[in-house]
Amino acid sequence: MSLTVLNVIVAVVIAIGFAALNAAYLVWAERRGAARIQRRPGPNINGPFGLLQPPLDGIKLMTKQIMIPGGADKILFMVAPVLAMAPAILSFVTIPFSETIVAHNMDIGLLMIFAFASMGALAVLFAGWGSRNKYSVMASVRAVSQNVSYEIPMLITAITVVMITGSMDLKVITNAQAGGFWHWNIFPSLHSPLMPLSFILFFICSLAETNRAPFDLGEAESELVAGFHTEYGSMGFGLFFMGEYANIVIGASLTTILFLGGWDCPFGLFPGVWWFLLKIYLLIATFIWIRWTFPRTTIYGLLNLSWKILIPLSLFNLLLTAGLLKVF
Amino acid sequence: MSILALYNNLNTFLYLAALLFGMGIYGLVTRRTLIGMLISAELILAAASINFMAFNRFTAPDPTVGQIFTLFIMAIAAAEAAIGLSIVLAVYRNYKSIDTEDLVELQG
Amino acid sequence: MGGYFSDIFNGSKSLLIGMGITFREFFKPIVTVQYPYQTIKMSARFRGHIELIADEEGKPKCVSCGMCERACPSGCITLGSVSVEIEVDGKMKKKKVLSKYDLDFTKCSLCGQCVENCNFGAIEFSKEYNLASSNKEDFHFNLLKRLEERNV
Amino acid sequence: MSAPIQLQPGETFILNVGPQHPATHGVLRVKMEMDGEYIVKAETVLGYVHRMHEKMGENRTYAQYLPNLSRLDYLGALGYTHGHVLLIERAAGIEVPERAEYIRAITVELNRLASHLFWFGCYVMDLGGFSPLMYALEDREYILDMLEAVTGARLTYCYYRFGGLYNDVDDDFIEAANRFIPRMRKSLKKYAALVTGNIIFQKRLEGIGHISAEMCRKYGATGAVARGSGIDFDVRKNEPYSVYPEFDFDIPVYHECDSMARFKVRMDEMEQSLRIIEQGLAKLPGGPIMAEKKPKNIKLPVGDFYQAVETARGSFGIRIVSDGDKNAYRLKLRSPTYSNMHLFDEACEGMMIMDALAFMGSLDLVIPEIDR
Amino acid sequence: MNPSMAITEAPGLFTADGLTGLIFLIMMAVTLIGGLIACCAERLVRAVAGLMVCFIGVAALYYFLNSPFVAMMQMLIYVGAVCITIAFAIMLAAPEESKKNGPAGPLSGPLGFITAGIVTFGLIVMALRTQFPILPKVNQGTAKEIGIQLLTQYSMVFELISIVLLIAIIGALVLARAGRSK
Amino acid sequence: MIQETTREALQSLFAESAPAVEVEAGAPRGNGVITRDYNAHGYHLDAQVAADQLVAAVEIIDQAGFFIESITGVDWIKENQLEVIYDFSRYDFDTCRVVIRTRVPRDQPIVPTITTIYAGANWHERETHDFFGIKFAGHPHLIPLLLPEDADFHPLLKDFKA
Repeated sequence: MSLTVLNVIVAVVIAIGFAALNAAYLVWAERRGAARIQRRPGPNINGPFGLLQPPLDGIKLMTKQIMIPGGADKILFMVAPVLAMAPAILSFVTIPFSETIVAHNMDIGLLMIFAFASMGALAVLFAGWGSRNKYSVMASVRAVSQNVSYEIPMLITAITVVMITGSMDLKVITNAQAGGFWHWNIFPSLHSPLMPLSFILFFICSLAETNRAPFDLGEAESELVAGFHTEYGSMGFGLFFMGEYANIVIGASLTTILFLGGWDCPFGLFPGVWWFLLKIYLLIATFIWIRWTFPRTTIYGLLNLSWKILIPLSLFNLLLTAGLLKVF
Repeated sequence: MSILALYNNLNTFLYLAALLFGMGIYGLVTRRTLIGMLISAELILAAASINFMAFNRFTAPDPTVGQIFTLFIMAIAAAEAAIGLSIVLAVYRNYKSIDTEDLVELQG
Repeated sequence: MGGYFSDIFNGSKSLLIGMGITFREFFKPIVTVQYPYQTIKMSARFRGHIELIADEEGKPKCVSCGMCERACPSGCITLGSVSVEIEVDGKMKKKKVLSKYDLDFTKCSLCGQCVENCNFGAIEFSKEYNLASSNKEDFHFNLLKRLEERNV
Repeated sequence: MSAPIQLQPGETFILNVGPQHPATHGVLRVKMEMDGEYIVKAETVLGYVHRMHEKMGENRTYAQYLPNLSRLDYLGALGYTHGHVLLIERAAGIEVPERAEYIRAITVELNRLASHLFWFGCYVMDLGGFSPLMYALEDREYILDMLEAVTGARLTYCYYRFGGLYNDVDDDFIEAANRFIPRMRKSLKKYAALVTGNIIFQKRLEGIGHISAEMCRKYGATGAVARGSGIDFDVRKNEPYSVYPEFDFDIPVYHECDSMARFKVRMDEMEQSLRIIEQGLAKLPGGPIMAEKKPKNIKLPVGDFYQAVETARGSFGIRIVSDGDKNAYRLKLRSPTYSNMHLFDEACEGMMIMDALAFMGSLDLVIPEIDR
Repeated sequence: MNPSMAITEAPGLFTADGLTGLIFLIMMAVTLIGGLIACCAERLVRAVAGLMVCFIGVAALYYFLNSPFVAMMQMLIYVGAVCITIAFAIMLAAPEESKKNGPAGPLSGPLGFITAGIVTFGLIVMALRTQFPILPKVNQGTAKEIGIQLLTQYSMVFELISIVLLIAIIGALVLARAGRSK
Repeated sequence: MIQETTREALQSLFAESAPAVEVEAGAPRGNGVITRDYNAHGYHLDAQVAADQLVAAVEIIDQAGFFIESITGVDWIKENQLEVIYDFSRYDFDTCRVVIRTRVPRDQPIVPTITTIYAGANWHERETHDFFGIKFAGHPHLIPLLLPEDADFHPLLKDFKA
């Protein structure tokens, strides 16, 4: 216990800063990237390349009046954005950015991230219910059923990796993949020949868990106006937004650690935090790229994908890996 | 004894668990709706789990036993929640109410 | 079972094709115009609001016949004229002179009937399009005044 | 049949989709009785942008009424104006020069293409894909630039006149149009790969929004809605007007009766429009663009006249009951979307809301045209 | 006073131990407040929110009891699954919030309070009076050891629990589908 | 082809002696079927029926496989009559446009509904009710469609003052 508590507090402060910065500049990157895909410039007026846009947007959000719709459950309405943001930030505590840069390495780090991630669904549920808006309620029910059903294949896939490594410690998992990209979990190994598949499964699940297009059923703007945050303005909306982007960063980090070797260099040389950041931002760029390419799925299509394709495949992969681990 | 060292004391946890248990009992008696009762039952289970964990930490020779039992309680609680809530939904569909007073027909 | 896997395969393939298209688009040049900073020159036939055409002396060509006023479906043109006596070829002659030409642009639907119906070629379309204001009065144009301002 | 919605407490709830809703593209309101995400009953509420165009037709001269026609459907304005001028020419017996008719056909088809492109982009955006809208708008800009250079406006054209055209096309236009056709063909291929072939898109449209041919007949659905239900109906072929008999083009028909069929019909129609434009540009004759004998103030003979044209959204009909005056005694506009939208109430029952909105998008609604 | 592992000298507030103690106090308060909301809130959704808060507090207490694994499982299962299921059920079964969820009758409030008070008091007294023996630890109780124990000594129970869960899933499905016509 | 058969079918509604010819232009015509010059008028058959024959006439049209184009009204204030015009057309290439019209007195404008035959007549009838105040007997939901919900005026009547 002892010193770690102080550590954790410092880490949380840093994590909040990191998450906020990430959220702000990922929005910028997303807008610029989407604009390029659509052949327009994107935000480019404020500052060089529009780099001052995110802080100005933040100031705008913070100076806006907080509106609470009449008949809403005020407490839930106010608590939900915080609840969406807090677990995402807490998850940063245990993510190892490099051998040394980690706030508090836990031997059950992976489990912790999943535990905190599961709280996000409740935030969405409370937000939708608290807003007392039919669109919000429908959206939150959708978002939660989506989160719950994608948590299962995600966990199963993560367990496959855990079985190979024999640890839930993110540092141990990373170190097991050290020494060149051919050691990474994404590539098939003797024990788990279907590893590329599980990478894709995990990636799809993290898309769905973070409510990103094409799985953004919770905020399907053409059907449910803005989904569960229809009624949110000012910083309430800002917190949801930050939470979403923080979740994206965590999803990308987790994918990097589990499958892409964390801070490991692809050629086995000079491992370091830069490799980690490079990998997660490449993954995030893919997130953005996917979002601006595909239309949205339907809720039943989404659930079918999870229950009929992802879960059987991930279970099969789990069994195969378990069997091969026993045999070899 | 300092108040800041309470976390290292078995009795703290036992009192806490007792209070939670009491809250659960109070809720169970006073709640009118099935879901409210279920919530109270979850509180009672949580109190029991805390006791298990506290004894596990302070007195038991094998500190895995209490944890394992807590895990079992969790599994049972999850199963109970799933079954209980689907019963609630089934009741709701038939009686359009989850208020226990409206469900007297269920007796016998 | 075969259908199950071929569905997954074909589906994934179509997704990759789509991503390939957006990837290529990413590197193509920007096609938009940065509107307030850059503007486009309007085509020669662009129908903006109307303006009076001046003759050689800088006076409006309009003889205030009222054809445009009558042709306008929305009734947004108001003409006014005064009779003055001017000397033409040594004779005093009465002539109608345009004293007022108001365009209520709030009602105008830019159909161009006024220009088409003008037998004297006295009005034309302007090429202005960034007309935005929060004040309704800004769209009540006094075309005579605008003509004078242009002449200066 | 839309009987009034009566709420049964506890079981269902009412969801107001619109009048301000991102999926309704304007101010349409659909009162939906929902059971969870399923629609039990829907009732469309219209009239939020009603402007009484028909009354305006009664107190304006025929020429003054021309700009009104382009306000019906802001995306495919030329088709509606075409109907009006054709009706007046038919009733007043005005001979239109061939060049004018060819230019009309070319511009109408360009406008149809622009309208379909905009619909395509918005439809994909309804389904959550944003980028195709931008690509479609880029292609549409070329059309609007061309049309602006000819007509002087980008949306509300008011280009046709009784007996001809407002002004002639120049070589720049023909050159631009000729450049545009191969470009558009390439774009259509891109759309096919990016959107039509996309598995998510297919899953969202296939089997959604089934409209049988019989239902089309009962509701009077026309345009792509009818053609997506296997009905081989296009006014350009069935009741040829203008110079359409001169052109070689096909009517795309799909028999699946679902949203995907309607989508494909419109995508194929773009291809057919390109063919018409290509032929029109090749065949474009010289000569005047305005009828020689044309009365200054048009008065129609006493009687009842009707003209149907195929606009981007379906069969647009205009009826003038004339008492011999210089404005109509009664002017009726039969807008295609009005009938197409009417289907929605019945067809969406039992659908999930997101399917219903995907289905609504496939009807290609332009609300001002419904409300008139 | 129990002769449990009492620390003799009081830690200062700004030492690491002191901070740990402070956080423990906060978490204890969180647990109790959450529990109070869960059993007394008028609206059921708020009761679930209270339950969630209470569970988060309990998870933190587990962490203080040297079992981070169980703490995380508590979060995952109770907060992430049970609370969400309950909230879902509330949305499906109790759409109108205005209906009062307070005490069932005029007597049930005081009655419940007395019952709960007696039980709590009894438990506390028992805890006070009992001398708990302290035995030397045989292992650390880490996740790995829990896993080994689960699959060796408690494998039977483990299997039974999984069957119970399976039956619960099937039963829930059957019950939930029974009334659905579509 | 269909033109003749439909004409014959519609003709059967009228007594043999009914005049099937148009009287002077402008004057109210009698009930009967007229074949119009398509090139001048834009439709082929023009049948005027009495209000109580309407449903029978529309049934004939429905049997023949026509689709409904529109329903509208005309206010003949001089004759103190309101006319309801039904437009029908065909999907196939055997082009035939049929116009069915009926006239009712202005002070008692009641016409039977055809929503039972053509479900799509619903909105058209509501719209005609909005604009002219013509009541469609048996219509399931005759409330204002395009006008405001509480509208009690009928803007297309010739004596309507805005």
